Amino acid sequence: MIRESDDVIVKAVARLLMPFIVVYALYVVMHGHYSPGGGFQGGVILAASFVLLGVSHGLGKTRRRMSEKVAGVISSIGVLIYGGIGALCLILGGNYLHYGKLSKLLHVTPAEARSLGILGVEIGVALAVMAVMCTVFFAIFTVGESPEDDRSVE
Amino acid sequence: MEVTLLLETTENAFRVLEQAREHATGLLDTAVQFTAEETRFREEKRGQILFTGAQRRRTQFQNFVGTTIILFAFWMLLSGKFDAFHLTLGAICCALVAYLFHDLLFANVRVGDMRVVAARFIAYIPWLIQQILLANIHVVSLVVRRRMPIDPRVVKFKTKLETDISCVTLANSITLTPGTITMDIKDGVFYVHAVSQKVADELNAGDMEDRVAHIFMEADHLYVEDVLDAARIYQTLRV
Amino acid sequence: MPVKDIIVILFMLGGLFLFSTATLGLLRLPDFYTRLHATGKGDTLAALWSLIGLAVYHGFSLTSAKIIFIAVFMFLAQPTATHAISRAAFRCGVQPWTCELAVLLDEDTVE
Amino acid sequence: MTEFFLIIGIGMCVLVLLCLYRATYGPTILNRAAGISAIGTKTLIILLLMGVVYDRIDMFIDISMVYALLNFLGTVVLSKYLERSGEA
Repeated sequence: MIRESDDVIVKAVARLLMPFIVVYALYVVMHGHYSPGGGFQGGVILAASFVLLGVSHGLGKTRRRMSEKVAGVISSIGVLIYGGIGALCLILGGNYLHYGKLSKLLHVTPAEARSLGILGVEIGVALAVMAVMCTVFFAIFTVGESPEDDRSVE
Repeated sequence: MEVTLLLETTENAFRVLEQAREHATGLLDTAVQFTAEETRFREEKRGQILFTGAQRRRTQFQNFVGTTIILFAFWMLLSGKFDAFHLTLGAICCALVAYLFHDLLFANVRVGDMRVVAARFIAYIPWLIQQILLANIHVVSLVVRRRMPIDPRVVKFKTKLETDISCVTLANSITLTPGTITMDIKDGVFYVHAVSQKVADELNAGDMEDRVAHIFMEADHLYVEDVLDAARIYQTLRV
Repeated sequence: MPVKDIIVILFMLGGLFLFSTATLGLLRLPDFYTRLHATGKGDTLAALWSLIGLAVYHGFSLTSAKIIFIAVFMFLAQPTATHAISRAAFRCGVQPWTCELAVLLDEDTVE
Repeated sequence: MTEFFLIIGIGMCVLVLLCLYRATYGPTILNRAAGISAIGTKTLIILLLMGVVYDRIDMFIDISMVYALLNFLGTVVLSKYLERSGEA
């Protein structure tokens, strides 16, 4: 169990950098089809920002934003978005993840539909990767202690 | 007769003692109350006490809006695409992040003096860059000699800086100026590794701390506690 | 050769020189803390100069704005990383090297 | 100018090799961490130089930003871990 560190400097710098790191990660996710990066890389940067928060400010403040339960739900939602978009293409009469078919549903040209479809899939991948990485981080840093034990102590 | 006198005297003495005890208890209560008041006041001054009700919500909302604006400027710097779709995407992302992290960016900020602090901070940067240039000349002059003229020591001094941002500014300035590195901060006491006695003396003059205190409008450099050798400081830390 | 190129060359060569002195310090200095002196100061200014050189090479554009942002980030992050790692060493009880280290060690063994 | 940037990049690579000595043979794990942090800073500049040489700086700048971020984060997390474990 990580308690709040008494290191003033790392805490303050983490607090200042944290929102910018998250916005940068979202930028990497959203611009995945013009620049390097994409869902996986953006998700890893998101998880890294939560690791920084957990290491500097303790797990309590991190759990207020992302607890184990929420991480589990989000990872399922990410997979659901990915699979749902793929299956929607199947229903509309294309192959799996054949984004062009989404144009009928969204009332846009097939090229724009392809772009939007890739964006959706990348958001799904980023959510799943972030949630799984956060779960791994929590599992490693709370060796043998579940959050329920912690709450009963408080 | 004498016995009665003795009894009376004893009674009187007991009464006086009782009064004194009551008085002392009252004093003690007042002292405890005073201490609690002072602690509360200090915490309030550091912005750690939470506002209640409407004021708290208003502060949260202000923090949210400020964070969103700053993050949106950062998004536009990153993205470089100014069509409606990407700007909307950015606005949604920034609002989401600001909702999650609204209490991080503006914690411990005292309201009302932001502009002065920013102006003074910008005026501080040229001096800092000059110090960094000196520091690098110092490092070069250390490294290229065959026998390096170093005599490292650990210096300890107490600071009066209160907010964490001013502590960070001071510590990072110490790390970037010639021959010193901030090793640890423990309850406002800085432990600094200095590369020679001359550098340590320059640090103890407190010039930099006065500058940082001036930026953030806090108390000045108070006193130099001690210059100890590494072994003794290490022992104090371990105990 | 235009003035811009000369400025870029000067900045990049200065950055390379500072990087090499920092590396030399990292290799030559006697103990962990003094090595941090070399990398903490040298790498920060060297990276700053190299980034300024690249920003000048690109002129006024979004790319150079991003490069300046990296420079600001380095300015904040490099001293913090130096502090974090030296604090870890201090808390773990790594003794700083001193000129009287031999004397100190003798005293310890006598006790 | 491309040749000049190439020469600077090659110089940086030589410096990275020199730092690799400290990262490999450093007496303690803290020395290794310091060496790796120094390598990370140099790699950041090398990535930007590669972007200039290949004329794709808009791509390489994102990568170098991530690299700067992860270098800082790795050092901080490693030092926090060592501090907690209490042995170096």
